[in-house]
Amino acid sequence: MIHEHDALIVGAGGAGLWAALELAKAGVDAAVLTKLYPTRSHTGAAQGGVCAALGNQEEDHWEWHMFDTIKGGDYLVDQDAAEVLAREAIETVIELEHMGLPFNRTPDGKIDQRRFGGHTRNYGEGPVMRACFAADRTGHMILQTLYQQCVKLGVKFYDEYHVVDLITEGGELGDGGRCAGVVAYRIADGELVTLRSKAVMMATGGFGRMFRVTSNAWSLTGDGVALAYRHGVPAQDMEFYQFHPTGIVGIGILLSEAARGEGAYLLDNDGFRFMERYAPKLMELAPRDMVSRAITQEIRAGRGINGKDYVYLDVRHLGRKKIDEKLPDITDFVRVYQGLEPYTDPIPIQPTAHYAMGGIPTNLLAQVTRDASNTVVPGLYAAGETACVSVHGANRLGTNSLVDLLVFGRRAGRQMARDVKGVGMPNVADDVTEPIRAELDAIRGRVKGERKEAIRTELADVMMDDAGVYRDAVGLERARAKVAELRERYKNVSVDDKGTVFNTDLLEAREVGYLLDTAQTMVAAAINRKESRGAHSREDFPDRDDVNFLTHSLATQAADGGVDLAYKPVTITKFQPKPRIY
Amino acid sequence: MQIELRVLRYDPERDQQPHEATYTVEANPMDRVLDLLHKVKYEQDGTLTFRRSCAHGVCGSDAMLINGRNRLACKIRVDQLKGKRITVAPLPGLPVMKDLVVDMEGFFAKFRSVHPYLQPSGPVPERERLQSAKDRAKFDDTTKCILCAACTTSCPSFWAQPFYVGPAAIVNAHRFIFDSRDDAAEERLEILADRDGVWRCRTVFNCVEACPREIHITQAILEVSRAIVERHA
Amino acid sequence: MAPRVTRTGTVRPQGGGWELAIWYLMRLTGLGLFVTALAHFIIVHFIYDPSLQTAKWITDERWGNIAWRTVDWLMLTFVVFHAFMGLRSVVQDYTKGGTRTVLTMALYLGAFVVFAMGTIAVATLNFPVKP
Amino acid sequence: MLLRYRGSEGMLAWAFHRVSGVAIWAFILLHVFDIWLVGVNPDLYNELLSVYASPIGRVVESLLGAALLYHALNGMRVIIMDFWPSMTRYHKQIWYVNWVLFAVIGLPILVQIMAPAFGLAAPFTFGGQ
Ligand SMILES: Cc1cc2nc3c(=O)[nH]c(=O)nc-3n(C[C@H](O)[C@H](O)[C@H](O)COP(=O)(O)OP(=O)(O)OC[C@H]3O[C@@H](n4cnc5c(N)ncnc54)[C@H](O)[C@@H]3O)c2cc1C
Ligand code: HEM
Ligand code: SF4
Ligand code: F3S
Ligand code: FES
Repeated sequence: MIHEHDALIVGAGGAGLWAALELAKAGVDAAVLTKLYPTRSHTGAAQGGVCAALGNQEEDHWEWHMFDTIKGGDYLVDQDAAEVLAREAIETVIELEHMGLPFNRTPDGKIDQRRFGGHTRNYGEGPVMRACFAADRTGHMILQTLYQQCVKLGVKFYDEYHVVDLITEGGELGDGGRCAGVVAYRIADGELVTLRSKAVMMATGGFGRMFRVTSNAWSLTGDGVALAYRHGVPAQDMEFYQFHPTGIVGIGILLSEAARGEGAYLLDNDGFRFMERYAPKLMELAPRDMVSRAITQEIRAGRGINGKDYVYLDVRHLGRKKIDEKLPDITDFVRVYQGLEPYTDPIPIQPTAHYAMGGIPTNLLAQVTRDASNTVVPGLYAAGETACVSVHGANRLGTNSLVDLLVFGRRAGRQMARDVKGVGMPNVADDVTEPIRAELDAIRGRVKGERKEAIRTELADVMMDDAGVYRDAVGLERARAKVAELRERYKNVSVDDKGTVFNTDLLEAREVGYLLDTAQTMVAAAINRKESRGAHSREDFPDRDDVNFLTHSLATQAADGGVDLAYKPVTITKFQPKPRIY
Repeated sequence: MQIELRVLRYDPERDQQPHEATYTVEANPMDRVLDLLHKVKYEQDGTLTFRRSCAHGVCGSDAMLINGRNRLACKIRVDQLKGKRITVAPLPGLPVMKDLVVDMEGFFAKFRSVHPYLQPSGPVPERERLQSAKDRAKFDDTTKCILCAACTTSCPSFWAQPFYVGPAAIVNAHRFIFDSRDDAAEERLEILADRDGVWRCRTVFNCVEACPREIHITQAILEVSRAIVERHA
Repeated sequence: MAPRVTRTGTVRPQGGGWELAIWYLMRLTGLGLFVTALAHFIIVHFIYDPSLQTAKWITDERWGNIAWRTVDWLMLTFVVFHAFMGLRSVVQDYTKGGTRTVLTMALYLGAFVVFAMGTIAVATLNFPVKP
Repeated sequence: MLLRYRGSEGMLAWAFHRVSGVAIWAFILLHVFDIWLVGVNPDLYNELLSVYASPIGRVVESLLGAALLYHALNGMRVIIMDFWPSMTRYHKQIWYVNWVLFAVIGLPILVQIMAPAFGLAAPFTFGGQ
C-alpha cells in the first residue's frame, strides 16, 4: 500500500505536533505517524514547567536564560542555538497560551512562574522565577493543547503506525542521498505501509529504556536516532545522558524538580541538607548533573538513608495548601507508588535515567546535518528529544526540553513548509518494503531463538551500572564488550507471537534493536571522551578539558558494524567557557 | 506471594470466542497489575497483548477491566486489590482487537465531536490573555483528563447506547465551556443538548469511580446540563 | 441507524430542545409527585386501610369534594408524563431500530389512553358533586 | 456487562431507581384501570379491592410502597444533584441518608399495612377510621 504526502512527521509528542500545526497553517498536505495514540506521547509526562523569560514575577531577560542554558550545558552548547531557544521561548509560550494552555495564574492574571534548577538572575546571582507552569502537569497540558489544535485544524494522523524504516533516494543519507519517505508497520493488522514524501521529520523522543531505572516510557526506545543512524546519519553527543536526581526508588518514576523549585529539601541520613557541600549558592536548585552526582557521593559515603542507596526528598515544611495546589500529581505518585504520605513522610529518592542530550544532529532550522561541516541531509528534519541542535550541550537544564520542543518543533514545521514548495515528489520503488519485511519475517519465523527480554534486561543492567552517573574506562570497556555480545545475540532474537494482528511482541523485539544501536554509540563516544563535562562524569578524568574536548562527537556506523567517531566544533558567540560553579 | 491472574484473551486469528487464560505469577504487594502482565508476557507467554507506555498513570494507554472495575493497570497495586486472584479483561463496550486491546477510534471520534479546542473571538493580544486564578479554577478539574476511556466504558448508559457521547467527551467540552477565554460555549452546548448528549447521563457515578485522574466527572456533566438549561431559560 | 458521529468529528444534532424539555419536566413532575404521590400512598395505605376503600367510599367520601379531585387529577397528569417518559428512556436504552420506534409509539399511545381513562374517571364519576 | 461490572453506591442507586420506576409504572397502569372501574363496574372493583386487602395483596402493596418510597427519595437525591452539581461529591452520603429516611418513614407504614394480615389491629388510628 502506498500513501503520499508532501510532508511526514514521525512522532506526535510536543515537537511533532507543533510542526504539524505549522504545516497545517501553511496549507501543506502533511501527516503525522505515531506508534502510540498522540495523547499517549511522553511529553504528557513532563511535570515541572517550561522556561521563558517573561518576567511576570520578577525581572528577567532572555540573555540571562541563554547564559544559564550555556553554563548549565557546561559550555558544550551551541550558543547561536541557545540564543534562538531563549528568545523564541517567550513567543512560543505566549502562543501556547493563545492556543488555550491553562497556565497557573499570578494574582494579576498573567502566566505564573516558579523557580527551577540552574535558572538564575543576572548571570548566576541567584535563582529566578522563569518556569511557566500548569500545576505539575505542564507537559500534559502542552500535549493536550497541541493535540486539540491539531483536531481543530484537521491534521491527518496515522495512529498506531510504527515507523520501521526510512526510504532514501539517490544513495544513503550519509552520502548525499535524500530522504523520500518512510515504511510504517500498521500495528492493527501488521500491514507494511509505504509513505512517500518530500520531507520527513523525526520527532520520536528519547531512549531512557536503555537503563534499568528510568523516568521514561516503555515506548522510548530511540527509534528515530537508530533509524537515521542505520542510513548513515551520525548520532551526535550520545555520551551525554542526563540522570534526574529525584526518581522514585527502584522504579524511577520522576518527582519533578518543581518540588525543589517550590522549596523542597534534599536530606541525608542525618537530616542534613547535603547540597550545602556541593552548591552552597543554589543548594537544591543546582543543575541536575551536579545534584545527581551529589546524591551518588552521599550514598557512596554511607550517608544514604540507613546506609542504603537512596536519600530523602522532603516537602513536609511546604504545608498542605502549597503541596495540593502546586504539586498535586507528584504527591499522588508518592502515595500510589510508594504508599507514603508526603504531608508527613520524607520521600526516598535516587537518580533516574531521564533525558538524552544527544541525538540526530540538526542546524538551527531543524534540518538534519550529516558531518562536521553541517552538510544538510535533503528531506530529513528532526526536533525534540531525538534531535541534537545542540541547545543542551553536556547537560540540559530543567524545563529547557519543553522549550526545545516548542521552539524547534515550530521551526521544523515552518522550514518544511518552505522546503516542500521547491521540490518534486520522490520516486519510490515498489519493493522498498522488502528488506524490512524480510527482517520482520525472520524474527517472527525464528523458532528456536533467544527471548528479547533477556537481551533488553542485560543491556539495561550494564548501561545502568557501567555507563550511569559515574563512568570510568574499566566500566565502559565492560559495557562495550557486553553491548557487542548482545548485538550478536540479537541476530538470533525470536518472539512468541507469530501473528499479524497487534503483534506487540514483534515490535518490542524491533525496539530492542534500536536500543542496542543507541547504546553502542553512547558507549563508544563515552570511552573516547576522556574528560568530565556536564552529565558525562569520568572518575578517571575528573576535570573538564576544553583544550581537547570542547567539541561535539559524531558517531557513525562503521563498515565492520562498529562505530566511527568524528568531532565538530562548538559554536561560541557571547560567553567564553568558564569553570562551572554554583 | 503468588497471584492467580486470569486474563480474558481473544486472538482474532485463532479464536472464535474470547476465553479466560490463567497464569500464576510471583508478585510482591507493591507491584502493579501492569507489572504482573509484563511478567506473564516476558516470562511465560509473549503473545499476551496489551497497550502500555508511561507506566505511571499519565498516558492513558492501559485502562482495562480489573476485578470488575475499570482502572489503569499501571496505577493499581496488588495489595489494593486484596486477595490472591486478579481478573483482567478489556474495557467493556468497545470492540476488542486482541486480548486487552480495544478499538479506540469511536471513543476519539466522540472526543473530537465536541470541538475540544479553544475558540476565542476578537483580536489576538500581544501578550497572554489575562485570566484570574478564580476563573482558571472553574475548569481546572477537567483539564486533567488523559483520554483513557475508563469512564465512558464504565457507563451503563454507554453500554446501552453506544451513541451516547459519554463522560470523557463531556469532560473535555466542559474544559472549554467554562474557560473564560473561550467564546464558543454556545456551539458546544448545542452539540451536547443532542439526544445522545448530556441527557443520557443517569448519574450512575461509575465514571467517577473509574477515573484515574479523580476528576469529578458527574459534577462536570451536570454543570454542562445546567448551562444548557440556563441557556434556554 | 448510521453512526451519527463521523470520523472527522461532526455531529448531526438531533432532538433540539425536546430532550431538554423532557429532562426538565421529568424533574418538575418528580418534585410534584414527591408531594402528591407520597401523600396519596400515605392516605390510602396508612391513614385508611385498603379494605375500607370500596367503590361507594370513593364516590361518596374521597371524591366527594372537588379539591381532592383536582389534586388527584394533577397527580394523574404528573404521573402519566413522568412514568411514561421514564419508561421511554428505559426503552430507548435497551432497544433499537424498528422495535424502538414501535415501543416508543406504543408508549405515547398508552400514555394517552391511561391519561384519558384517568381523566374520565375523575371527571365523570358521580359528577357534579356537592361543593 | 451490567452484571459483570462491579459498580458501587452510585450504580446500585441507579439500578434500584430504574427497577422501582418500572415497577411503579406497571402498578400505575393497573391502578388507573381499577379507578376507572369504580365508575364502569363497581362490583368488579370491589372484588379487586378484596384482593388488595388480602394478605398477599398487602405484601405486594408493601413492596410497592417500598419501591415508591425508594424511588421518591432517590429521585430527590438526583434532583438535588441536578440543581447543585457540587452535591455530587456527597452522592454516597445522600444515599445513606436516604436509607435512614427510608427506614424511618417506611417501617411504621409497613407495620400499619401488614398488621391486619396477621389478624392484628392496625397500630395507628386516625379520625377517619
Ligand atoms: C517524567 C518526565 C518529566 C519531564 N519533565 C520535564 C519538564 O518539566 N520540563 C521539560 O522541559 N522537560 C521535561 N521532560 C523532558 C521532556 O518532556 C521530553 O524530553 C519531551 O517531552 C520529548 O518530547 P518529544 O516530542 O521529543 O517526544 P515524545 O513526547 O516522547 O514523543 C515521541 C513520539 O514519537 C512516537 N514514536 C516513537 N517512535 C516511533 C516510531 N518508530 N514510529 C512512529 N512513531 C514513533 C511516539 O508514538 C510519540 O508520539 C520530562 C521528561 C520526563 C520523562
Ligand atoms: C409515583 C410514580 C413514579 C413513577 C411511576 C416513576 C417512574 C420513573 C421511571 C420509569 C423513571 C425512569 C428511570 C430511568 O430512566 O432509569 C423515572 C425517573 C425518574 N423519577 Fe420517577 N417515578 C415516579 C415517582 C417519582 C417521584 C415521586 C420522584 C421524585 C421526587 C421521581 C423522580 C424521578 C427522577 C428524578 C427520574 C429521573 C432519573 C434519571 O433520569 O436518572 N419519580 N421515574
Ligand atoms: S475523564 Fe478520567 S476516566 Fe475519563 S477519559 Fe478522562 S481521565 Fe480517563
Ligand atoms: S457512569 Fe454514566 S450515567 Fe453519568 S454519572 Fe457517569 S456518565
Ligand atoms: S501506561 Fe500510561 S497510563 Fe498506564
